[in-house]
Amino acid sequence: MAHKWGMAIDQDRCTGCGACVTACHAENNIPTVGASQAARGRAMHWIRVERYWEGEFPDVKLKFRPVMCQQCDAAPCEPVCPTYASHHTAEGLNAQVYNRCIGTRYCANACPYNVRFFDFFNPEWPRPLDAQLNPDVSIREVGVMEKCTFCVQRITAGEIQAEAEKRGVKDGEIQPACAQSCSARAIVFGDLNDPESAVSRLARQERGTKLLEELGTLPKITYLAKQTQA
Amino acid sequence: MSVYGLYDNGDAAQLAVDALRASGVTEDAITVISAEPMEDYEFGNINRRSRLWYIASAGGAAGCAGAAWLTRFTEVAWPLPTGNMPIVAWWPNLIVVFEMTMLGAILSTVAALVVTGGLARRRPALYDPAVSSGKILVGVEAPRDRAAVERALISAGSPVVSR
Amino acid sequence: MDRRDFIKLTAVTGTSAALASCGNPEHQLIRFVPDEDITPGIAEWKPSVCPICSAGCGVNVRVMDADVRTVRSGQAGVVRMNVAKKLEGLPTDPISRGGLCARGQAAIQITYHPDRLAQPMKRDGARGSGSFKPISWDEAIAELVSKLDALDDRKALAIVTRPHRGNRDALFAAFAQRVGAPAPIAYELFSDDVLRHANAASYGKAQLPTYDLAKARYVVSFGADFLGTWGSVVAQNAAFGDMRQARPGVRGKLVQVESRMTTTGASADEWVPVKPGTEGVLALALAGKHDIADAEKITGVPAKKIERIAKELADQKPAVAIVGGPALAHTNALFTATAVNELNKALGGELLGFASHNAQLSTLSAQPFAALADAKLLLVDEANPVYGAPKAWKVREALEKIPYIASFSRFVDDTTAYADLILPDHSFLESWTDAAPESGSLDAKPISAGPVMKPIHDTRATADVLIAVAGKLKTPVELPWKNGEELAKSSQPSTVDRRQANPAPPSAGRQPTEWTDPHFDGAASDYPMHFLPYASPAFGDGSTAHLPWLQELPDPLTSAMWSSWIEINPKTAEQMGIADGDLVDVTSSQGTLRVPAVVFPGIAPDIVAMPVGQGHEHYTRYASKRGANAASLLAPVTEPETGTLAWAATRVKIARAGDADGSLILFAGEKYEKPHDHETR
Amino acid sequence: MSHVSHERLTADLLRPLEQTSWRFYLLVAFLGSIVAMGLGTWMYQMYMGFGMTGINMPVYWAFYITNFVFWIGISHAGTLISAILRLVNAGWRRPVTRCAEVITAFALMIGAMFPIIHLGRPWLFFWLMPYPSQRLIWPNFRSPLVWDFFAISTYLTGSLLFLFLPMIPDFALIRDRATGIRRRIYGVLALGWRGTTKQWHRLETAMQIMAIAIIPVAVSVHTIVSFDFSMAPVPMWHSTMFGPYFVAGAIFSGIAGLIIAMASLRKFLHLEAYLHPVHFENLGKLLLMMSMLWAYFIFAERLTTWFGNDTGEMNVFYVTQRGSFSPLYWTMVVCNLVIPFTILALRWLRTIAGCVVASFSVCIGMWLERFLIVVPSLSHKYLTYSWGHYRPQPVEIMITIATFAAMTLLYTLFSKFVPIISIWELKAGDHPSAALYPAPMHEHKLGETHA
Repeated sequence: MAHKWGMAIDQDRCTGCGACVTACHAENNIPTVGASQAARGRAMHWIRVERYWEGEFPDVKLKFRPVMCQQCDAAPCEPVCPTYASHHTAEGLNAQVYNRCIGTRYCANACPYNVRFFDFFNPEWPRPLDAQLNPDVSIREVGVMEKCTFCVQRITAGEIQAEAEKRGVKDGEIQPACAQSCSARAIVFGDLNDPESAVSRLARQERGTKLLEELGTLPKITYLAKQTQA
Repeated sequence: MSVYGLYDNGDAAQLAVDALRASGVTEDAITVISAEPMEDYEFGNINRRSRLWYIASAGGAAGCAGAAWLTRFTEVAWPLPTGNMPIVAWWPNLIVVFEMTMLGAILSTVAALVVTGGLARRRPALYDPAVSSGKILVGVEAPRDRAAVERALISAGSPVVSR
Repeated sequence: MDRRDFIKLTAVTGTSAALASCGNPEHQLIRFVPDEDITPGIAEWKPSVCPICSAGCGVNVRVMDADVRTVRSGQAGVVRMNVAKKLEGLPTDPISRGGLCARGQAAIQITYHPDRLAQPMKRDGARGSGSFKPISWDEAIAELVSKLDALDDRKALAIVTRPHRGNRDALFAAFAQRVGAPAPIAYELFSDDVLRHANAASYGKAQLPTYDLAKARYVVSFGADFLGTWGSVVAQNAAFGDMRQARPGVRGKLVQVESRMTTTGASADEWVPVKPGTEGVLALALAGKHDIADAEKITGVPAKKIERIAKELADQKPAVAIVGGPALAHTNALFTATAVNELNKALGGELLGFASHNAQLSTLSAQPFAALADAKLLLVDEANPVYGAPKAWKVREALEKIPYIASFSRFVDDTTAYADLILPDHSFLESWTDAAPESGSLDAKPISAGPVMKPIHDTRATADVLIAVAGKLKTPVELPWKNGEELAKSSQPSTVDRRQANPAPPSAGRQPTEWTDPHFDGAASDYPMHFLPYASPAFGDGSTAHLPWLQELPDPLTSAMWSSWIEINPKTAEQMGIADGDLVDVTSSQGTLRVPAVVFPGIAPDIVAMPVGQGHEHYTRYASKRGANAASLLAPVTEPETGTLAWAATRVKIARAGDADGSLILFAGEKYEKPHDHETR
Repeated sequence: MSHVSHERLTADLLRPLEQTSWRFYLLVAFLGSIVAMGLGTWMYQMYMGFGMTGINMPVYWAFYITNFVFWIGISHAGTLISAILRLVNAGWRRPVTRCAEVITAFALMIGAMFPIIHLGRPWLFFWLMPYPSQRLIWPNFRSPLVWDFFAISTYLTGSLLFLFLPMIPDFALIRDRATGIRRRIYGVLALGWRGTTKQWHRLETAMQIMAIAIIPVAVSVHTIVSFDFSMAPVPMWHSTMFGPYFVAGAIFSGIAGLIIAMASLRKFLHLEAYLHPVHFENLGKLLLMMSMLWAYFIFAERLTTWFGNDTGEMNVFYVTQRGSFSPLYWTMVVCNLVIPFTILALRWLRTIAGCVVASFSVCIGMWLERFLIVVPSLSHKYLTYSWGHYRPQPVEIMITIATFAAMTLLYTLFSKFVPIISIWELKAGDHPSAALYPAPMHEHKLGETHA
């Protein structure tokens, strides 16, 4: 049976530390754009930890919510792309084919989650920082869109490995960089087609909600609400 | 070898045309050339009939069919799912179909105009630049009874030119 | 098509924009014979130890082959070699358990930093100018040896280091001891020594405790940002996650007591703001050892709330109390720590334990750097006191007077800029490394790991350099280890005699659990605001400010990148007409800083907070002259009995200095999820 | 028009082609240099990287798309209006149609450039065309941008032909009067036109068919432009009324553009005898009507949003109505409603000058309207943490200015080489004694509009 990769993010575990953000940069060759570009709203973080304040001092509360590409099953970003650079794969991922992207940026506008990023310039890694680049992930040139891929390179590697060993992929064997790095284990990744996988079990919890569910984008990421107790 | 006269206004031209008819020249043999359309006069309505409307509709139909084929073919040729839509998504395809239909109609109309209107042809035809300065040319190309034609044209009050 | 065009082309086709980033002189580069041990395209995983903080997380390093530009025997060229690609937590490590914090993961950029020193350097500009010229290792070592031999009194040799780095402490301690120099001055801004001293008194262990949060049903934390910047963060995050959601039907509750909301406070179920320095009273009150009504007066926490929490604590066992951070950065810190220990005893304390670890207390006095005054030669290792010490301690001035300074730093930082000689160390990935985790897990053991890759620059392991230097002295000195490998493998910090460094345990005369007022620098009349510097989640005490990933990592609470800022309560800001990004002058008895403001709902109206980490004079292209240094405002107030710096005991006044100048860079567009809820249509 | 003899008429309308003043060269040089600067700026942007613009996350569309919609909108004056006037056979159309259709042709060319200018990798724009491009993959017909390609190319083809066909007899006229190389060129353009009754009939039938075909195409084009927005689940974009809203807005700004063009032609080419105050009077009334229609649409949009009180949409509502965009928003309302309404509703203000003032105000207002549709929604999408700002950068401003220069330049050149008023149609406009011609030929004569 084909896999359907999904994720569960437990906001009750997440402490907003930002380890996932750095992990994503390290894994996916995401350039740091520098202060001046960041000031112009061009910082690239495929995953971001959204922070929302509630209430006023002294009764202040704060909520963290890691947001990355929701890998929607009815993704608004896909059909608007004139060149099929953004399309749906057999395993239900929102693929972004950099070579086919001509940079209309329409997908980014259509995305209600604002998780798509545009390369405004050719990326730079002053020597020898480039030695750290991950050879499994292609580098994006100026003028194309990029976004979270659920670490598709790790998924593929895992599947090839499993196939070579003539077995199915074990639950938890494949982990995107963010899930791997999260020490509070707030991010769980796995196969939604396997009802026994950790992610499926979490997704079934009554705490589970989808982000902007009302838009009908059918995201594959389930957010487990932060609990409060007096 | 054709014969024609140049007339100052529509009334004179009308007389000339009537005279030609009287002299037994068939309607399609009569050529009237003017710097502006002359619907106001009877002669201005000689052979109004044209198949332009049918040709346009045919062109539209062709465009429609072509678009329907193109959209469906390309979507099936490399079926890439997007946004949970069917591979062949007729709602959006209809837009392309509509535009191509209209394009077909427009292009066929123009083509028909050029062909049936005898435009963009090489062979020298019966013409006189005087038309541009307001004269109305009434004449017959290669008339069978040349004398009769000339008589008719002169009777309408114009010297006869023939070349 | 020559190579340059090829580079351009490939750059344009995007297949290697990495190459595109390099400059022109490609054609001069030669290719060295690749290392033979590489298997192209196949990744290996090798263990190592994270060097960033003293938690000592075991890390797993992904190693793969890559082209690296390097210098071999004076010739610049490209070599294909195995290099580290990514750091992950080592799943088998009891501390990291497979996880790793943002700073730990960014540590890989230390190795590949474009401004890392590639070989020994000799100063060729004015002190502090940070201009150096390269020299050879032989020259460098010879020079250091000659300077050491030239010392008529070895007591004039001072060593400044950072504490709690496993055997590296032992290395310098041993070196100092054997050459007859005073024990190294181990300084860190955010020191936990008060807690160590209190624990020495309460539990006979001068060590940070390990909390079994995973089993806890109720946790009260006094100021300790144990999920963000305090203690063994990765381990504590893992335990916290389990405490929250790992036990069906049971969810541990976290109450955070602090004056400015930290990431821990943000994750807490209940956030209890208190007056700075009064946490101890609240702890005693919760333990039933202080009158609640009085506690309300002192702490400003409603009595009802105190009663409720006390009751919940009693009902929801097992429970534990944590103390640290700003709570222990006041003049009454020892009282606060002891008070919380009392509370823990009252709670039964089965969740609090101590890892097997050789207790060490760093040398402390009210003036740790006084010794520098009459030093003739100074060795600096990984410490940056010019940046991290209060101005009043006059470190900068002292350095200017010291005739000769050698540093082992990999980068030119604020302190190294004063050095005459730099003997750059390997990165931790290129050399033997070790750690002796002090807390985080009860089964934590000292660990060591070998290099995961060959050095990419002409650097040398500091251990080997020191051993070599010691051996070359006029009267050669033998260190206990032959090389860095032996040092790393030796689990013997105990060989270091630190007893003389330990101040006497708290005198029996005075009850440490008696409420003592915190004393603050600056009269409330002139300086109406409390100034609360805090360890930046990205930069800690500033030691990782040079890593681009961390500079661009949005701050968890303010979403700021590449910036420094001061956090002001919305009401206060409104009164002073201050909006996000507006410039504010922050003035303490020590001086004035101009920084952009962040309107911050999670802070009391009479407190301003500022992250430490930016504002370096020198610290590579990414951190130099960026933002302002909060430490420079600190008054030299210390905890009287332990001598640790009371870094939260400074008062300031603030004034609006101008409109936003764009120096505050925020990633977030909005503070609230529904900003218009209050609006009437 | 009957007051003017055909000789004088021909002479007047051909004068611009026959004699050239130094002012013409000056104007062309001036406009040309601005256009050149614009193109240079675009090259610079391509060379330096798209980051030269003010575009950022999340405001991925801004000035360029605004210009795109604006120019496509302007293009709706010509062909659409002239087609309608032809179908209803309104006599006063005769001097107006051509200068209107020219606007369409050029505005469309300029507008169609922006989707290319705004691309991240413009050198690959041709992947939008329906052919198996990269890895033999055809374009995605589900994408509104591909619809744009079809709609705009159809509309452009149609409009150019619609403009060209009635020019043929005039080319023939020029051919017969001209000599040498000009004669040769215009001869080719005239396609050997003679003016036989048959040709006249074919031409007029063709024009009828074209007129019928071009109207739905014109409507579809701006509807599809609006689909670029309404297909995306973006607050205030995802609306079913965007189609008609955009079409109305397009005609609105189009008429304004037409009035400005006609007024300047009248002044600089001395066509007072052909473009009468009553033309402006009529177009002014049309503009007034569109202004009220526009007001109706924006009211419908605002009320539905306000009443529906959907969080996502209200965020945009607030920021435009009260927030950082409100100055622009209220300027738009003044320019699109207050000014044109007051000027055009009062007959004594509905002079040529008045109409021109109103038209300029409408052009500004409609540009702002497009900007306010594109930017505030993008900068205020659902997740407030990801909200952003937009500041236009020099490259965008320069290129925007250049497009206006380009429009003026093309228009100037056109009116230099082609009679800007259809000579034959004008002649055909006045008939001899009414007794002669059959009733159905009766047409709405100029001046009868209010006798």
